[in-house]
Amino acid sequence: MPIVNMTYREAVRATLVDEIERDANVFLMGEDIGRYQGTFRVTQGLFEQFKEKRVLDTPITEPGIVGIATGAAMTGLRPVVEMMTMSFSILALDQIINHAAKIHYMTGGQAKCPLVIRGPGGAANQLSAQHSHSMEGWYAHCPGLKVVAPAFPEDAAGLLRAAIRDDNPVIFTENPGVYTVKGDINTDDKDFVIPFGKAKVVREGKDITLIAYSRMVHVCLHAAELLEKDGLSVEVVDVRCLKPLDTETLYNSVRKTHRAVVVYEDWKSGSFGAEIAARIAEECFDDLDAPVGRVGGLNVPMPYSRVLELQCIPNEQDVINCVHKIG
Amino acid sequence: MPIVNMTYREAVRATLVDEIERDANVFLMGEDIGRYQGTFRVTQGLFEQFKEKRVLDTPITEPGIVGIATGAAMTGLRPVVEMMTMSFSILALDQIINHAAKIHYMTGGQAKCPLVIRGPGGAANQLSAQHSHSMEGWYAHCPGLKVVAPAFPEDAAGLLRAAIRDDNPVIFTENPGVYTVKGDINTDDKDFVIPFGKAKVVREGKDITLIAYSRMVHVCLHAAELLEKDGLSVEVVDVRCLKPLDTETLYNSVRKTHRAVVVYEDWKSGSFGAEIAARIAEECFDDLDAPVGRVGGLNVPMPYSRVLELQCIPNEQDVINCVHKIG
Amino acid sequence: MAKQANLENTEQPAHMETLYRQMVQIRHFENKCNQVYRMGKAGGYLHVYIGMEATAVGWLNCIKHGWDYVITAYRDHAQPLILGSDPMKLMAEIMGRQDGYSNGKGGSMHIYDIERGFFGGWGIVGGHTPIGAGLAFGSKYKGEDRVTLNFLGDGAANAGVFFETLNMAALWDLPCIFIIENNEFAMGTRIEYHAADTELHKRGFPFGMKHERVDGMDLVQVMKDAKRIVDYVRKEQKPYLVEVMNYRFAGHGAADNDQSLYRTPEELEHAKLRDPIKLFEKYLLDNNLMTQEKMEAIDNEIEQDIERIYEEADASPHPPIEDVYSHVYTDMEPEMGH
Amino acid sequence: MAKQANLENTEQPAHMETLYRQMVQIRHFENKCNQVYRMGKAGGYLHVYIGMEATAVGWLNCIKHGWDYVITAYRDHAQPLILGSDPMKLMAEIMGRQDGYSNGKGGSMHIYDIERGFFGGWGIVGGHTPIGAGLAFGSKYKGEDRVTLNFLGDGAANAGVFFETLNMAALWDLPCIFIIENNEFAMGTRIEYHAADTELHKRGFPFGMKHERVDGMDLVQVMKDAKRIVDYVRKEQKPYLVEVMNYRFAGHGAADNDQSLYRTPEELEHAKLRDPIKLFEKYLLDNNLMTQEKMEAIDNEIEQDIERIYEEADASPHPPIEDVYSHVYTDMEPEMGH
Ligand SMILES: Cc1ncc(C[n+]2csc(CCOP(=O)(O)OP(=O)(O)O)c2C)c(N)n1
Ligand SMILES: Cc1ncc(C[n+]2csc(CCOP(=O)(O)OP(=O)(O)O)c2C)c(N)n1
Ligand SMILES: [Mg+2]
Ligand SMILES: [Mg+2]
Repeated sequence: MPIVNMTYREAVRATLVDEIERDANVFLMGEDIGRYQGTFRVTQGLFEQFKEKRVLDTPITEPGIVGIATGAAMTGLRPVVEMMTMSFSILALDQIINHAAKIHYMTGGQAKCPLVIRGPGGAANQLSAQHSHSMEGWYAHCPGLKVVAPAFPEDAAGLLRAAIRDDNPVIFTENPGVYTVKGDINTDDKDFVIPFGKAKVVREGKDITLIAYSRMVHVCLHAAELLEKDGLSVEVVDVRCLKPLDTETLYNSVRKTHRAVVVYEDWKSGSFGAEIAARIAEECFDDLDAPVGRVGGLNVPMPYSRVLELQCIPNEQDVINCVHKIG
Repeated sequence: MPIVNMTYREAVRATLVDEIERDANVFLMGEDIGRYQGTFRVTQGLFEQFKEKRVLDTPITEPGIVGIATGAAMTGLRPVVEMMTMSFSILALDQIINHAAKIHYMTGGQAKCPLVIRGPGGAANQLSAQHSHSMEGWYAHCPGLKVVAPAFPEDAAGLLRAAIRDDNPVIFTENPGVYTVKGDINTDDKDFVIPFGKAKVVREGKDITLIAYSRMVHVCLHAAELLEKDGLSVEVVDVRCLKPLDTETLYNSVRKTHRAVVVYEDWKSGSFGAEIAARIAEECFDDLDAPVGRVGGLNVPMPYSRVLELQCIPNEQDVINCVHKIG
Repeated sequence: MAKQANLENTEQPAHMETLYRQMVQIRHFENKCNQVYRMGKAGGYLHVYIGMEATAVGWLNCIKHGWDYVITAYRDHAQPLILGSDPMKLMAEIMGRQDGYSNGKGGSMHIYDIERGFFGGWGIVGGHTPIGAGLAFGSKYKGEDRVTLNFLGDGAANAGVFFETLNMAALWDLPCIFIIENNEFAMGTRIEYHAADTELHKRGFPFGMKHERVDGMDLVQVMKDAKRIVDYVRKEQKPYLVEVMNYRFAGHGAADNDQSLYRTPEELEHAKLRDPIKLFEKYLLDNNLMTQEKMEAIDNEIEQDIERIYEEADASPHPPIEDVYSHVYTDMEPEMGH
Repeated sequence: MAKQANLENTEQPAHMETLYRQMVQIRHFENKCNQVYRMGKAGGYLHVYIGMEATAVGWLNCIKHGWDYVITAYRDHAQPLILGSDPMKLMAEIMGRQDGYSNGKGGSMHIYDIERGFFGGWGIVGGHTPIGAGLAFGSKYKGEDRVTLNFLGDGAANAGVFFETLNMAALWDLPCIFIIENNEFAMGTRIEYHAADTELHKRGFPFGMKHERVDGMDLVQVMKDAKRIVDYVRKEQKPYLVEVMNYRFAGHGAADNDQSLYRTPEELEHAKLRDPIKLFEKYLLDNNLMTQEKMEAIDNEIEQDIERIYEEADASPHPPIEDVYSHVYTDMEPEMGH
């Protein structure tokens, strides 16, 4: 087995290549993904390799792009649309949640919409208020969509492949901060698929459970190490897939540790982290020794100043503080 | 004091009239609000009374409308934009949450955006999948916005007046089902303002707290009556304002009753009701005798069939079932 | 009033009868829908095509059924009828019943018959226009010679996403015909109050897209234009923008009960002088293609037929309650319960 | 290459010097910004105006400062410089400091100087264009004779909301000049790959809006066109669409470090033959309005000035941490904490 150590970015790219090669109906479209190689370089080299038909540069018109991809998907194609950043998907929300997500239902099952929308979500580095949105919680709220937010290269590969092969619209959220995370991938396994709806215990522990997805998993893992030095045994669960949500794995962990903190980058109030916390609080009511803690992004538009921006994005210390707070 | 008994619709209309008369900078814009008198007839008669300058019919271009209103607001006007239904505001989300809501912050306080966006949110009667959205939870998630969802005519009047006089963008959600609710209004009090961020105990009780806003308050009140026949004393708290959220009133009630159920029409999973539940579960951890229950809309696109639609929208029985479930 | 057009001699009387039957069927079907709505047997928003029949009948008879694609907004009963969909399943859908095309989940605004190439049936003004271009994208990608008819209203022709779509359709040479049905009103707003320039076909100009304004009331003329343009688009595999001038005789929707807010009775009467059915009848009579008696017989037959269809649809059960969860996803159930 | 224009004899040398100083100031300021970015003293996305100077200098010198409104996208350093904003506060904002126009909350893409009529400074491509029309709506509503300059890029000229805005601006006669700066690229995508027809001024046509293409490199010509059009719009209180042909010499943003992906060095060299500063210098020399020595002196002076400005800005503290919560609302704090 040729195990290759590669970055998250490379894992996404390699999976795109595999799927383009495997299925003539798979193609990519998006802004600057072709000739310009992608703003975050995820699609680097793909235009040269597959030409315009499979790697299509578009105008900067997100609603129209998603609509065209949706129609194409209804004819049996499998478009993979890159959002340069997920913040720009806000422009296409009507197309995504009010059209693509509802087609199967409104047609009573006559039509399918195998569409993937992927791109970096969340804050990068001083991209300011309009470019730093975490959108995954909104998508996870919408029936008809599946939503994944992997934290590791291997999960990115397995879940992206699942997304492209899925017959439903799937939101695949990356994060600028995870692109350089490295991991081992078996590049020979062209059918390596991770099924949706399976959370993963990425670190075992017995005193408290940290629950996160995407980049915040890494923050939690680091916080867990630091907390261990204080004598706390911390379990970390990577949600991986927000919709469908694997509550069983979460509940099982909480039933073991009796304490939980949910960590996410999105604005703290009204995010999907609240949903996770509410479910745990409800379903594990008798198992909990402390209230379910939450660590989220500050409830403010993202400021430009790096000093202020760093205030907004949850870090290890914020997680540790919350762990201590809930006691 | 000339107390007039009027409908919610009339209360909204009367307040619009008052504010247009009071402040030359206040004007209305929206689709079919003028010559056609408004799809839900909220603006009936206003075009004749105030003419095109103050009651402006627009093309069906929600993003552009909100953008123009935002620019106008930055010059000191106070636009009140009607969304024919809040479902259509999805098209304007980028303008609302990524522009209007962030102006004050991005300008470091240099500019203000006194903008009101109002209209019916939620399901009416068989409007199907694309026209039945509850948007208030999404707006309440966004820093920079204030969000109100009154259930009674008097609250509609007092909170709409507050919204129009507010220097921040305010989302004012009505609901097709509350337009005919009646209540008493003192029409002489041209400065009747209800401050934002005050929830209201609309029925006192001691065994359990039902928490809701907009039309679901009425469902809860009815459920409370039915539960009382079973010997349960039910308190109902009308949230009224989602952002800012008056958690103190909620917590006080829960600390008294030791049980809570949050009721909302929005899709159950990932809604703002989860936020309310999560906060109560966290802050009232030691006060709760049972997990915080939630009753929300089914997690499906709204079906057309009335039989199916009625399945989706929470009703009295759903509330009662949840009350019994949490025990 | 425009001079009436003449079809070529090669047109067959049999075909004429089919066309006539379609026109009359739509009229009766839509009248029945309005009645069904008033009876409380249909709900929500319901929009009929009365007065606009010649547009859909003309255009949809110039494409290859079962091969070409058709998409439109919520005023969507006529198109599937012409494409050969089962009127009973259509009526059942409008009544929210189990035997409807979407088993009652779509309703009047969301009719689909994908097998016959009818892709809906959409409620967001302008929202389906990129999806229609996407259908054309799909057929072009696969190297098929399909044409997509992408209908929208004059009100929808202001929507931003429509312009984005025109640009991409022209940029990528998508075989899509954008058909703006200019019926002079967007709900209760006259075109003068919603469009800065009321010649809507001009919207093709900035994208170098062929564009023109044509008549939508005189079926014979409609078919001449439609045939020419469909042939062009099929052959060239390039987009085209057409503004079809028609008029709706009914209210915006079944719930629009005060038309005096946006038009005078005289205006409506004047428009009815060009009632597409009357115009076509005159053509058939003038050219000895059909007798008055035959027309009356057809009219009666169809009217009764629609009654039977309605009865059948009304006998269809409401969807079973557990259906509410099916078809959210192709392969899994959503989270259940309140 | 276009023939160079001549200004009327009435133009004063003093004014010429102001213009020249602005051109040079922008160039040096922007070079410094790129350097500051490379030094890691600015972050995020930062887009300079190098090569495009004549457009903003020309247009903004034809409006009434402190009265008329200006709005643009994220390539927004030049406009406030011309309007008389404090370059130090500008640089401080770009560096995310307390003394910046938004106290470090906006950054390079979100510059505002509302007092001087500069309304930003926006990051969503096309997103600010209706807001600009709204400024014009505001002034018209109040009966003021202001004009709004609404700048956007060639890439933004495809955005749906821009077309919606054109329609409403024309429908309501808003005194707004839409200025499409066609610099031939949207980030790394050539205009041929993003616009079906590259004559972007045609986008005014479907709305009956006056529209034309003008030069954006030759300052003297720019000012002639700008003056004519601004006067028209102020007087008629109607919108206008202008496509200004210019070119950016720098990368799309400070982080764009592989321009070979979208243009050849030859293409860039060719474009630089019409460097707006060189063109203007030639004009000044040819017409004996300024000497070479004077130009060099000004250039040196400004370069040093920018250094000083940078030093001052760099001395400005980072915003205090508690500032993160201020200005979310005008009158209350958001919910605090993680
Ligand atoms: C985005 C959006 N805004 C508003 C509406 C409400 N609405 C439904 S139909 C309609 C009028 C559309 O007019 P037009 O496009 O001319 O089509 P017609 O009804 O004449 O066929 C409006 C405003 C909607 N469905 N979608
Ligand atoms: C809605 C949206 N999509 C994508 C982007 C990313 N983006 C920023 S600038 C840009 C190119 C815009 O080009 P143009 O409008 O020509 O302006 P220029 O940079 O040439 O001044 C892109 C794609 C964005 N900011 N907003
Ligand atoms: Mg119309
Ligand atoms: Mg450009």
